[in-house]
Amino acid sequence: MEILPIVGGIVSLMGALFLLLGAVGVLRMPDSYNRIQAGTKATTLGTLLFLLGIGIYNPVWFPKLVVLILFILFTNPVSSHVLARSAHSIGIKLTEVTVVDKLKDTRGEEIDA
Amino acid sequence: MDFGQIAVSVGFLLILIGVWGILTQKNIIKIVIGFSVFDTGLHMIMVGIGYVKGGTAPILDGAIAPGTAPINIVAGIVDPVPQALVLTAIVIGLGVTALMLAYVVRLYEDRKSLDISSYEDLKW
Amino acid sequence: MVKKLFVIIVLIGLAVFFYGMLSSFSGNETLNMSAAYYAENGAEEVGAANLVTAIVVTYRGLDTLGEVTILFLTAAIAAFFLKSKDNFSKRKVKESSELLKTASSMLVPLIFTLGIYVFVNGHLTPGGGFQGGAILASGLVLLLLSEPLQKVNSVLFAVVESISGLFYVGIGVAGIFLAGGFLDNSILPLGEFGTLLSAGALPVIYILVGLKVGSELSGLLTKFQETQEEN
Amino acid sequence: MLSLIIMISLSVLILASAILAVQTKNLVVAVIAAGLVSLMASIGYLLLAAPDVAMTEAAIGSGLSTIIFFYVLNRVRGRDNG
Repeated sequence: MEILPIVGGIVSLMGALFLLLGAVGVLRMPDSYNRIQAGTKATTLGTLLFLLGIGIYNPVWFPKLVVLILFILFTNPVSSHVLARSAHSIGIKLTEVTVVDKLKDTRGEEIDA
Repeated sequence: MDFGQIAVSVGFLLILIGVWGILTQKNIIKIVIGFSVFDTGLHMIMVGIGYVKGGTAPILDGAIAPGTAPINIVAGIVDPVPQALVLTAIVIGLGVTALMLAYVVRLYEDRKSLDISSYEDLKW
Repeated sequence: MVKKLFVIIVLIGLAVFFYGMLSSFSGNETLNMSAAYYAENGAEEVGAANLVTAIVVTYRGLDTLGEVTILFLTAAIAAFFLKSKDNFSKRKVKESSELLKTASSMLVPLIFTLGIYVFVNGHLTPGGGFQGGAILASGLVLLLLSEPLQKVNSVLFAVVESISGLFYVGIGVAGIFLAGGFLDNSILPLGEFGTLLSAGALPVIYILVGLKVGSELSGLLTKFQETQEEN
Repeated sequence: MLSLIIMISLSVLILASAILAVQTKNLVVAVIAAGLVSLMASIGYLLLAAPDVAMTEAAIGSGLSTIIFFYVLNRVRGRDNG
Protein backbone atom coordinates (compact mmCIF):
# COMPACT_ATOMS: atom_id res chain seq x y z
CA MET A 1 0.00 0.00 0.00
CA GLU A 2 1.59 3.20 -1.13
CA ILE A 3 1.10 6.40 0.75
CA LEU A 4 1.19 8.86 -2.17
CA PRO A 5 -2.18 7.94 -3.79
CA ILE A 6 -3.98 8.24 -0.45
CA VAL A 7 -2.47 11.66 0.31
CA GLY A 8 -3.24 12.82 -3.21
CA GLY A 9 -6.81 11.60 -2.91
CA ILE A 10 -7.33 13.41 0.39
CA VAL A 11 -5.92 16.68 -0.99
CA SER A 12 -8.11 16.39 -4.09
CA LEU A 13 -11.14 15.74 -1.93
CA MET A 14 -10.41 18.89 0.07
CA GLY A 15 -10.25 20.80 -3.19
CA ALA A 16 -13.59 19.37 -4.24
CA LEU A 17 -15.03 20.45 -0.86
CA PHE A 18 -13.87 24.02 -1.47
CA LEU A 19 -15.44 23.96 -4.94
CA LEU A 20 -18.72 22.80 -3.40
CA LEU A 21 -18.55 25.58 -0.82
CA GLY A 22 -17.94 28.06 -3.62
CA ALA A 23 -21.07 26.82 -5.40
CA VAL A 24 -23.11 27.15 -2.19
CA GLY A 25 -21.73 30.65 -1.74
CA VAL A 26 -22.85 31.64 -5.23
CA LEU A 27 -26.35 30.47 -4.36
CA ARG A 28 -26.54 32.14 -0.96
CA MET A 29 -24.86 35.52 -1.41
CA PRO A 30 -27.13 38.55 -1.71
CA ASP A 31 -25.75 40.50 -4.71
CA SER A 32 -23.53 39.94 -7.72
CA TYR A 33 -20.37 41.36 -6.16
CA ASN A 34 -20.54 39.01 -3.20
CA ARG A 35 -21.29 36.17 -5.60
CA ILE A 36 -18.22 37.01 -7.67
CA GLN A 37 -16.14 37.09 -4.50
CA ALA A 38 -17.41 33.71 -3.30
CA GLY A 39 -17.13 32.19 -6.74
CA THR A 40 -13.54 33.35 -7.13
CA LYS A 41 -11.85 32.84 -3.79
CA ALA A 42 -13.27 29.43 -3.01
CA THR A 43 -12.89 28.08 -6.51
CA THR A 44 -9.32 29.32 -6.88
CA LEU A 45 -8.26 27.54 -3.71
CA GLY A 46 -10.36 24.50 -4.63
CA THR A 47 -8.84 24.18 -8.09
CA LEU A 48 -5.33 24.62 -6.71
CA LEU A 49 -5.83 21.88 -4.14
CA PHE A 50 -7.43 19.62 -6.74
CA LEU A 51 -4.52 19.98 -9.17
CA LEU A 52 -2.02 19.58 -6.33
CA GLY A 53 -3.75 16.35 -5.31
CA ILE A 54 -3.51 15.02 -8.85
CA GLY A 55 0.16 15.99 -8.88
CA ILE A 56 0.79 14.05 -5.66
CA TYR A 57 -1.15 11.08 -7.02
CA ASN A 58 0.93 10.94 -10.17
CA PRO A 59 4.28 12.76 -9.71
CA VAL A 60 5.14 12.43 -13.42
CA TRP A 61 2.60 15.11 -14.26
CA PHE A 62 3.78 17.52 -11.58
CA PRO A 63 5.66 20.06 -13.78
CA LYS A 64 2.69 20.52 -16.12
CA LEU A 65 0.34 20.90 -13.18
CA VAL A 66 2.58 23.59 -11.68
CA VAL A 67 2.24 25.53 -14.93
CA LEU A 68 -1.54 25.08 -14.76
CA ILE A 69 -1.63 26.28 -11.14
CA LEU A 70 0.40 29.40 -12.04
CA PHE A 71 -1.94 30.09 -14.94
CA ILE A 72 -5.01 29.85 -12.72
CA LEU A 73 -3.35 32.07 -10.11
CA PHE A 74 -2.78 34.71 -12.80
CA THR A 75 -6.09 34.58 -14.61
CA ASN A 76 -8.77 33.92 -12.00
CA PRO A 77 -8.39 37.11 -9.87
CA VAL A 78 -7.95 39.33 -12.93
CA SER A 79 -11.09 38.00 -14.60
CA SER A 80 -13.18 38.47 -11.47
CA HIS A 81 -11.76 41.98 -11.03
CA VAL A 82 -12.79 42.89 -14.58
CA LEU A 83 -16.22 41.32 -14.12
CA ALA A 84 -16.90 43.21 -10.90
CA ARG A 85 -15.59 46.48 -12.32
CA SER A 86 -17.69 46.30 -15.46
CA ALA A 87 -20.75 45.27 -13.43
CA HIS A 88 -20.18 48.40 -11.33
CA SER A 89 -19.76 50.60 -14.37
CA ILE A 90 -23.04 49.49 -15.97
CA GLY A 91 -24.76 50.30 -12.71
CA ILE A 92 -25.72 47.02 -11.07
CA LYS A 93 -27.03 47.76 -7.58
CA LEU A 94 -25.18 46.76 -4.46
CA THR A 95 -26.99 45.02 -1.67
CA GLU A 96 -28.57 47.23 0.96
CA VAL A 97 -26.30 46.25 3.83
CA THR A 98 -23.19 47.54 2.04
CA VAL A 99 -21.30 50.09 4.12
CA VAL A 100 -18.58 51.35 1.78
CA ASP A 101 -18.25 51.67 -1.99
CA LYS A 102 -14.74 52.89 -2.70
CA LEU A 103 -14.95 52.63 -6.48
CA LYS A 104 -17.92 55.00 -6.51
CA ASP A 105 -16.06 57.42 -4.20
CA THR A 106 -12.98 57.56 -6.43
CA ARG A 107 -15.12 58.06 -9.53
CA GLY A 108 -16.94 60.91 -7.82
CA GLU A 109 -13.66 62.62 -6.98
CA GLU A 110 -12.57 62.32 -10.58
CA ILE A 111 -15.68 64.12 -11.75
CA ASP A 112 -15.20 66.86 -9.17
CA ALA A 113 -11.55 67.44 -10.00
CA MET B 1 -27.09 2.46 -23.34
CA ASP B 2 -23.53 3.28 -24.14
CA PHE B 3 -21.89 6.66 -24.67
CA GLY B 4 -22.18 6.51 -28.43
CA GLN B 5 -25.96 6.09 -28.38
CA ILE B 6 -26.40 8.86 -25.79
CA ALA B 7 -24.25 11.24 -27.84
CA VAL B 8 -26.10 10.44 -31.06
CA SER B 9 -29.53 10.96 -29.50
CA VAL B 10 -28.42 14.23 -27.85
CA GLY B 11 -27.10 15.33 -31.23
CA PHE B 12 -30.42 14.57 -32.93
CA LEU B 13 -32.32 16.48 -30.24
CA LEU B 14 -29.95 19.43 -30.62
CA ILE B 15 -30.60 19.43 -34.37
CA LEU B 16 -34.36 19.46 -33.71
CA ILE B 17 -33.97 22.36 -31.25
CA GLY B 18 -31.84 24.24 -33.74
CA VAL B 19 -34.36 23.76 -36.57
CA TRP B 20 -37.14 24.84 -34.24
CA GLY B 21 -35.23 28.00 -33.41
CA ILE B 22 -34.44 28.76 -37.04
CA LEU B 23 -38.05 28.34 -38.12
CA THR B 24 -39.82 30.15 -35.28
CA GLN B 25 -37.56 33.04 -34.28
CA LYS B 26 -37.98 36.53 -35.69
CA ASN B 27 -34.66 38.05 -34.68
CA ILE B 28 -31.83 37.40 -37.15
CA ILE B 29 -29.23 36.93 -34.42
CA LYS B 30 -31.45 34.30 -32.80
CA ILE B 31 -31.58 32.51 -36.16
CA VAL B 32 -27.78 32.50 -36.30
CA ILE B 33 -27.72 31.09 -32.76
CA GLY B 34 -30.07 28.36 -33.98
CA PHE B 35 -27.58 27.54 -36.72
CA SER B 36 -24.79 27.28 -34.18
CA VAL B 37 -26.82 24.90 -32.00
CA PHE B 38 -27.53 22.83 -35.12
CA ASP B 39 -23.77 22.73 -35.80
CA THR B 40 -22.98 21.46 -32.30
CA GLY B 41 -25.59 18.73 -32.74
CA LEU B 42 -24.02 17.56 -35.99
CA HIS B 43 -20.60 17.40 -34.37
CA MET B 44 -21.93 15.37 -31.44
CA ILE B 45 -23.55 12.89 -33.84
CA MET B 46 -20.33 12.41 -35.78
CA VAL B 47 -18.19 11.91 -32.68
CA GLY B 48 -20.81 9.58 -31.21
CA ILE B 49 -20.83 7.41 -34.33
CA GLY B 50 -17.07 7.02 -34.06
CA TYR B 51 -17.15 5.89 -30.42
CA VAL B 52 -16.22 2.30 -29.67
CA LYS B 53 -17.22 0.70 -26.40
CA GLY B 54 -14.40 0.92 -23.88
CA GLY B 55 -12.08 2.65 -26.32
CA THR B 56 -9.43 5.18 -25.42
CA ALA B 57 -8.32 8.23 -27.37
CA PRO B 58 -6.57 7.44 -30.67
CA ILE B 59 -3.15 8.44 -29.40
CA LEU B 60 -0.48 5.78 -29.25
CA ASP B 61 1.97 5.69 -26.39
CA GLY B 62 5.66 5.97 -26.99
CA ALA B 63 5.88 2.48 -25.51
CA ILE B 64 4.05 0.89 -28.44
CA ALA B 65 6.65 0.83 -31.17
CA PRO B 66 5.27 0.85 -34.71
CA GLY B 67 4.79 -2.60 -36.11
CA THR B 68 4.45 -4.41 -32.80
CA ALA B 69 1.13 -5.64 -31.47
CA PRO B 70 -1.20 -4.05 -34.05
CA ILE B 71 -4.12 -6.14 -32.80
CA ASN B 72 -3.82 -4.49 -29.42
CA ILE B 73 -3.99 -1.03 -30.97
CA VAL B 74 -7.06 -1.92 -33.03
CA ALA B 75 -8.88 -3.30 -30.01
CA GLY B 76 -8.15 -0.38 -27.74
CA ILE B 77 -8.91 2.88 -29.53
CA VAL B 78 -11.93 4.71 -30.89
CA ASP B 79 -12.40 5.56 -34.56
CA PRO B 80 -10.11 8.50 -35.44
CA VAL B 81 -11.68 9.35 -38.83
CA PRO B 82 -14.87 11.12 -37.59
CA GLN B 83 -12.77 13.04 -35.08
CA ALA B 84 -10.55 14.34 -37.87
CA LEU B 85 -13.63 15.37 -39.85
CA VAL B 86 -15.22 17.12 -36.87
CA LEU B 87 -11.95 18.97 -36.23
CA THR B 88 -12.18 20.69 -39.60
CA ALA B 89 -15.96 21.04 -39.36
CA ILE B 90 -15.72 23.10 -36.15
CA VAL B 91 -13.29 25.55 -37.71
CA ILE B 92 -15.45 25.90 -40.83
CA GLY B 93 -18.46 26.37 -38.54
CA LEU B 94 -16.78 29.40 -36.97
CA GLY B 95 -16.06 30.81 -40.43
CA VAL B 96 -19.65 30.34 -41.55
CA THR B 97 -21.02 31.87 -38.34
CA ALA B 98 -18.76 34.89 -38.77
CA LEU B 99 -19.90 35.25 -42.37
CA MET B 100 -23.58 35.15 -41.34
CA LEU B 101 -22.92 37.73 -38.64
CA ALA B 102 -21.17 39.97 -41.18
CA TYR B 103 -24.34 39.78 -43.27
CA VAL B 104 -26.35 40.66 -40.15
CA VAL B 105 -24.23 43.77 -39.56
CA ARG B 106 -24.61 44.78 -43.18
CA LEU B 107 -28.40 44.28 -43.17
CA TYR B 108 -28.68 46.24 -39.94
CA GLU B 109 -26.71 49.11 -41.45
CA ASP B 110 -29.13 49.19 -44.37
CA ARG B 111 -32.52 49.01 -42.63
CA LYS B 112 -31.76 49.55 -38.92
CA SER B 113 -33.81 46.48 -38.07
CA LEU B 114 -33.08 42.98 -36.87
CA ASP B 115 -36.59 41.66 -37.47
CA ILE B 116 -36.66 39.11 -40.26
CA SER B 117 -40.16 40.14 -41.30
CA SER B 118 -39.02 43.61 -42.30
CA TYR B 119 -36.95 42.15 -45.13
CA GLU B 120 -39.62 41.18 -47.60
CA ASP B 121 -38.31 42.46 -50.90
CA LEU B 122 -38.75 39.08 -52.54
CA LYS B 123 -42.06 38.27 -50.86
CA TRP B 124 -44.99 37.63 -53.16
CA MET C 1 -51.98 29.54 -38.29
CA VAL C 2 -50.51 27.94 -41.39
CA LYS C 3 -46.91 28.71 -40.55
CA LYS C 4 -47.00 27.14 -37.10
CA LEU C 5 -48.63 24.03 -38.54
CA PHE C 6 -45.90 23.86 -41.17
CA VAL C 7 -43.18 24.15 -38.49
CA ILE C 8 -44.78 21.39 -36.44
CA ILE C 9 -45.06 19.13 -39.48
CA VAL C 10 -41.41 19.68 -40.39
CA LEU C 11 -40.25 18.97 -36.84
CA ILE C 12 -42.35 15.81 -36.54
CA GLY C 13 -41.08 14.59 -39.91
CA LEU C 14 -37.48 15.17 -38.89
CA ALA C 15 -38.08 13.48 -35.55
CA VAL C 16 -39.53 10.37 -37.19
CA PHE C 17 -36.62 10.26 -39.64
CA PHE C 18 -34.07 10.62 -36.83
CA TYR C 19 -35.84 8.00 -34.71
CA GLY C 20 -35.54 5.55 -37.57
CA MET C 21 -31.83 6.25 -37.87
CA LEU C 22 -31.29 6.07 -34.11
CA SER C 23 -33.11 2.79 -33.61
CA SER C 24 -30.88 1.08 -36.15
CA PHE C 25 -27.72 2.40 -34.50
CA SER C 26 -26.48 0.27 -31.65
CA GLY C 27 -23.00 1.36 -30.66
CA ASN C 28 -19.79 0.05 -32.18
CA GLU C 29 -17.98 -2.95 -30.76
CA THR C 30 -15.05 -2.90 -33.16
CA LEU C 31 -13.48 -0.50 -35.61
CA ASN C 32 -14.60 -0.52 -39.21
CA MET C 33 -12.15 -1.46 -41.94
CA SER C 34 -10.67 1.90 -42.84
CA ALA C 35 -10.21 2.89 -39.19
CA ALA C 36 -8.59 -0.45 -38.47
CA TYR C 37 -6.23 0.13 -41.39
CA TYR C 38 -5.27 3.55 -40.06
CA ALA C 39 -4.82 2.19 -36.54
CA GLU C 40 -2.62 -0.67 -37.70
CA ASN C 41 -0.48 1.13 -40.23
CA GLY C 42 -0.72 4.77 -39.20
CA ALA C 43 2.16 4.68 -36.76
CA GLU C 44 4.34 2.78 -39.20
CA GLU C 45 3.61 4.74 -42.37
CA VAL C 46 3.31 8.24 -40.94
CA GLY C 47 5.22 7.96 -37.70
CA ALA C 48 2.82 10.11 -35.66
CA ALA C 49 1.63 9.03 -32.24
CA ASN C 50 -1.62 11.01 -32.58
CA LEU C 51 -3.65 9.18 -35.22
CA VAL C 52 -6.06 12.11 -35.62
CA THR C 53 -3.13 14.27 -36.67
CA ALA C 54 -1.95 11.57 -39.05
CA ILE C 55 -5.37 11.49 -40.71
CA VAL C 56 -5.85 15.26 -40.81
CA VAL C 57 -2.44 16.05 -42.23
CA THR C 58 -1.50 13.06 -44.33
CA TYR C 59 -4.28 10.65 -45.25
CA ARG C 60 -6.86 13.42 -45.63
CA GLY C 61 -4.43 16.25 -46.23
CA LEU C 62 -6.25 17.46 -49.32
CA ASP C 63 -9.40 18.00 -47.26
CA THR C 64 -7.41 20.13 -44.83
CA LEU C 65 -6.10 22.22 -47.70
CA GLY C 66 -9.67 22.76 -48.90
CA GLU C 67 -10.73 23.59 -45.35
CA VAL C 68 -8.16 26.34 -44.87
CA THR C 69 -9.16 27.66 -48.29
CA ILE C 70 -12.79 27.86 -47.17
CA LEU C 71 -11.72 29.63 -44.00
CA PHE C 72 -9.69 32.11 -46.04
CA LEU C 73 -12.65 32.75 -48.34
CA THR C 74 -15.11 33.31 -45.48
CA ALA C 75 -12.65 35.67 -43.78
CA ALA C 76 -12.18 37.60 -47.02
CA ILE C 77 -15.92 37.87 -47.72
CA ALA C 78 -16.65 38.91 -44.12
CA ALA C 79 -13.96 41.60 -44.36
CA PHE C 80 -15.52 42.79 -47.62
CA PHE C 81 -18.97 43.07 -46.03
CA LEU C 82 -17.68 44.70 -42.88
CA LYS C 83 -15.81 47.41 -44.74
CA SER C 84 -17.39 50.39 -43.14
CA LYS C 85 -18.97 53.34 -44.83
CA ASP C 86 -17.13 56.64 -44.84
CA ASN C 87 -19.08 58.34 -42.05
CA PHE C 88 -17.50 57.11 -38.90
CA SER C 89 -17.17 58.90 -35.64
CA LYS C 90 -15.11 57.37 -32.86
CA ARG C 91 -17.11 55.68 -30.19
CA LYS C 92 -16.10 56.63 -26.67
CA VAL C 93 -14.19 53.72 -25.21
CA LYS C 94 -13.57 53.59 -21.52
CA GLU C 95 -9.95 53.16 -20.47
CA SER C 96 -9.40 49.72 -19.00
CA SER C 97 -8.01 49.42 -15.51
CA GLU C 98 -4.33 49.27 -14.63
CA LEU C 99 -4.64 45.74 -13.31
CA LEU C 100 -6.08 44.41 -16.54
CA LYS C 101 -3.40 46.10 -18.64
CA THR C 102 -0.57 44.73 -16.53
CA ALA C 103 -2.06 41.26 -16.40
CA SER C 104 -2.69 41.13 -20.11
CA SER C 105 0.81 42.28 -20.94
CA MET C 106 2.02 39.41 -18.77
CA LEU C 107 -0.46 36.81 -19.97
CA VAL C 108 -0.46 37.39 -23.72
CA PRO C 109 3.10 36.10 -24.23
CA LEU C 110 2.21 33.07 -22.09
CA ILE C 111 -0.86 32.37 -24.19
CA PHE C 112 1.11 32.69 -27.41
CA THR C 113 3.72 30.30 -26.01
CA LEU C 114 0.97 27.82 -25.14
CA GLY C 115 -0.44 28.06 -28.66
CA ILE C 116 2.95 27.48 -30.24
CA TYR C 117 3.56 24.54 -27.89
CA VAL C 118 0.22 23.04 -28.87
CA PHE C 119 0.87 23.11 -32.56
CA VAL C 120 4.51 22.10 -32.41
CA ASN C 121 3.58 19.01 -30.39
CA GLY C 122 0.55 18.23 -32.54
CA HIS C 123 1.86 14.85 -33.68
CA LEU C 124 2.56 13.60 -30.15
CA THR C 125 -0.12 14.95 -27.82
CA PRO C 126 -3.72 16.08 -28.31
CA GLY C 127 -3.76 19.34 -30.18
CA GLY C 128 -2.39 20.64 -33.40
CA GLY C 129 -2.69 23.37 -35.94
CA PHE C 130 -6.35 24.20 -35.53
CA GLN C 131 -6.28 24.25 -31.74
CA GLY C 132 -3.01 26.17 -31.62
CA GLY C 133 -4.30 28.71 -34.12
CA ALA C 134 -7.45 29.19 -32.07
CA ILE C 135 -5.36 29.71 -28.93
CA LEU C 136 -3.22 32.32 -30.73
CA ALA C 137 -6.39 34.11 -31.83
CA SER C 138 -7.78 34.08 -28.29
CA GLY C 139 -4.56 35.66 -27.04
CA LEU C 140 -5.16 38.40 -29.57
CA VAL C 141 -8.71 38.76 -28.21
CA LEU C 142 -7.29 39.41 -24.74
CA LEU C 143 -5.04 42.08 -26.23
CA LEU C 144 -7.97 43.67 -28.07
CA LEU C 145 -10.15 43.64 -24.96
CA SER C 146 -7.55 45.11 -22.66
CA GLU C 147 -6.47 47.91 -25.00
CA PRO C 148 -9.44 48.66 -27.24
CA LEU C 149 -7.94 51.77 -28.79
CA GLN C 150 -4.84 50.06 -30.05
CA LYS C 151 -4.63 49.66 -33.80
CA VAL C 152 -3.70 46.16 -34.83
CA ASN C 153 -1.57 45.80 -37.92
CA SER C 154 -3.74 43.64 -40.16
CA VAL C 155 -1.16 43.65 -42.97
CA LEU C 156 0.98 41.40 -40.76
CA PHE C 157 -1.80 38.80 -40.59
CA ALA C 158 -2.22 38.87 -44.36
CA VAL C 159 1.51 38.41 -44.92
CA VAL C 160 1.83 35.54 -42.41
CA GLU C 161 -1.26 33.89 -43.85
CA SER C 162 -0.09 34.09 -47.46
CA ILE C 163 3.45 32.92 -46.74
CA SER C 164 2.33 29.93 -44.68
CA GLY C 165 -0.26 29.00 -47.32
CA LEU C 166 2.39 29.19 -50.02
CA PHE C 167 4.78 26.96 -48.11
CA TYR C 168 1.96 24.52 -47.33
CA VAL C 169 1.20 24.03 -51.00
CA GLY C 170 4.93 23.99 -51.77
CA ILE C 171 5.54 21.12 -49.35
CA GLY C 172 2.55 19.31 -50.84
CA VAL C 173 3.95 19.65 -54.37
CA ALA C 174 7.41 18.61 -53.16
CA GLY C 175 5.77 15.40 -51.97
CA ILE C 176 4.82 14.57 -55.57
CA PHE C 177 8.42 14.76 -56.77
CA LEU C 178 10.34 13.45 -53.76
CA ALA C 179 7.92 10.89 -52.29
CA GLY C 180 4.70 9.05 -52.96
CA GLY C 181 2.26 11.84 -53.76
CA PHE C 182 0.75 15.17 -52.88
CA LEU C 183 1.31 16.05 -49.21
CA ASP C 184 3.28 12.87 -48.55
CA ASN C 185 5.16 13.51 -45.31
CA SER C 186 8.11 11.20 -46.00
CA ILE C 187 10.08 13.86 -47.85
CA LEU C 188 11.92 14.25 -44.58
CA PRO C 189 13.23 11.24 -42.62
CA LEU C 190 10.61 9.72 -40.33
CA GLY C 191 12.93 9.65 -37.34
CA GLU C 192 12.37 7.89 -34.06
CA PHE C 193 8.75 7.23 -33.12
CA GLY C 194 7.45 9.41 -30.30
CA THR C 195 10.11 12.13 -30.31
CA LEU C 196 9.64 15.77 -31.23
CA LEU C 197 11.58 15.61 -34.48
CA SER C 198 9.77 12.68 -36.02
CA ALA C 199 7.02 11.92 -38.51
CA GLY C 200 8.83 13.54 -41.43
CA ALA C 201 7.30 16.74 -42.74
CA LEU C 202 4.15 16.37 -40.61
CA PRO C 203 5.14 18.81 -37.82
CA VAL C 204 6.23 21.36 -40.43
CA ILE C 205 2.89 21.10 -42.24
CA TYR C 206 0.93 21.36 -38.99
CA ILE C 207 2.95 24.41 -37.89
CA LEU C 208 2.12 26.06 -41.20
CA VAL C 209 -1.57 25.14 -40.78
CA GLY C 210 -1.46 26.58 -37.28
CA LEU C 211 0.03 29.86 -38.42
CA LYS C 212 -2.45 30.08 -41.29
CA VAL C 213 -5.51 29.34 -39.14
CA GLY C 214 -4.29 31.63 -36.38
CA SER C 215 -3.71 34.57 -38.68
CA GLU C 216 -7.02 34.03 -40.49
CA LEU C 217 -9.01 33.94 -37.24
CA SER C 218 -7.09 36.95 -35.92
CA GLY C 219 -7.86 38.90 -39.08
CA LEU C 220 -11.54 37.99 -38.79
CA LEU C 221 -11.71 39.10 -35.15
CA THR C 222 -9.85 42.31 -35.90
CA LYS C 223 -12.33 43.12 -38.64
CA PHE C 224 -15.28 42.64 -36.27
CA GLN C 225 -13.56 44.73 -33.59
CA GLU C 226 -12.85 47.58 -36.01
CA THR C 227 -16.48 47.82 -37.13
CA GLN C 228 -17.49 47.98 -33.54
CA GLU C 229 -15.18 50.90 -32.84
CA GLU C 230 -16.47 52.95 -35.73
CA ASN C 231 -20.01 52.94 -34.45
CA MET D 1 -21.46 3.56 -13.93
CA LEU D 2 -20.36 6.90 -12.50
CA SER D 3 -19.30 8.12 -15.90
CA LEU D 4 -22.69 7.07 -17.30
CA ILE D 5 -24.43 9.25 -14.69
CA ILE D 6 -22.11 12.15 -15.56
CA MET D 7 -22.83 11.70 -19.28
CA ILE D 8 -26.60 11.62 -18.78
CA SER D 9 -26.66 14.70 -16.54
CA LEU D 10 -24.38 16.47 -19.02
CA SER D 11 -26.85 15.62 -21.80
CA VAL D 12 -29.74 17.06 -19.80
CA LEU D 13 -27.75 20.24 -19.17
CA ILE D 14 -26.83 20.54 -22.86
CA LEU D 15 -30.46 20.17 -23.94
CA ALA D 16 -31.68 22.63 -21.30
CA SER D 17 -29.20 25.30 -22.30
CA ALA D 18 -29.95 24.72 -25.99
CA ILE D 19 -33.66 25.34 -25.36
CA LEU D 20 -32.76 28.42 -23.32
CA ALA D 21 -30.51 29.67 -26.14
CA VAL D 22 -33.23 29.28 -28.73
CA GLN D 23 -36.22 30.50 -26.76
CA THR D 24 -35.15 33.31 -24.45
CA LYS D 25 -36.03 36.90 -25.30
CA ASN D 26 -32.79 38.40 -24.03
CA LEU D 27 -30.08 38.28 -26.68
CA VAL D 28 -27.17 38.37 -24.21
CA VAL D 29 -28.58 35.39 -22.34
CA ALA D 30 -29.10 33.58 -25.63
CA VAL D 31 -25.48 34.09 -26.72
CA ILE D 32 -24.14 32.96 -23.35
CA ALA D 33 -26.37 29.89 -23.40
CA ALA D 34 -25.13 29.00 -26.89
CA GLY D 35 -21.58 29.25 -25.58
CA LEU D 36 -22.59 27.03 -22.66
CA VAL D 37 -23.89 24.39 -25.08
CA SER D 38 -20.48 24.33 -26.76
CA LEU D 39 -18.60 24.23 -23.45
CA MET D 40 -20.56 21.27 -22.12
CA ALA D 41 -20.40 19.53 -25.48
CA SER D 42 -16.61 19.75 -25.20
CA ILE D 43 -16.75 17.93 -21.85
CA GLY D 44 -18.89 15.36 -23.60
CA TYR D 45 -16.26 14.92 -26.31
CA LEU D 46 -13.70 14.32 -23.59
CA LEU D 47 -15.89 11.51 -22.21
CA LEU D 48 -16.24 10.15 -25.75
CA ALA D 49 -12.42 9.80 -25.92
CA ALA D 50 -11.89 12.66 -28.37
CA PRO D 51 -9.47 15.12 -26.70
CA ASP D 52 -8.55 16.85 -29.97
CA VAL D 53 -12.17 17.69 -30.71
CA ALA D 54 -12.70 18.78 -27.11
CA MET D 55 -9.83 21.26 -27.32
CA THR D 56 -11.06 22.68 -30.60
CA GLU D 57 -14.63 23.02 -29.40
CA ALA D 58 -13.60 24.68 -26.15
CA ALA D 59 -11.34 27.19 -27.87
CA ILE D 60 -13.45 27.96 -30.93
CA GLY D 61 -17.05 27.08 -30.12
CA SER D 62 -17.25 28.62 -26.68
CA GLY D 63 -14.45 31.18 -26.93
CA LEU D 64 -14.07 32.85 -30.29
CA SER D 65 -17.61 32.51 -31.60
CA THR D 66 -19.06 33.97 -28.39
CA ILE D 67 -16.67 36.91 -28.74
CA ILE D 68 -17.78 37.48 -32.34
CA PHE D 69 -21.45 37.33 -31.29
CA PHE D 70 -20.77 39.93 -28.62
CA TYR D 71 -19.00 42.25 -31.04
CA VAL D 72 -22.02 42.08 -33.33
CA LEU D 73 -24.44 42.57 -30.41
CA ASN D 74 -22.51 45.62 -29.31
CA ARG D 75 -22.72 46.94 -32.82
CA VAL D 76 -26.50 46.53 -33.16
CA ARG D 77 -27.41 47.07 -29.54
CA GLY D 78 -30.31 49.05 -28.18
CA ARG D 79 -32.98 48.63 -30.85
CA ASP D 80 -35.18 45.57 -30.75
CA ASN D 81 -34.32 42.76 -28.39
CA GLY D 82 -37.28 40.62 -29.48
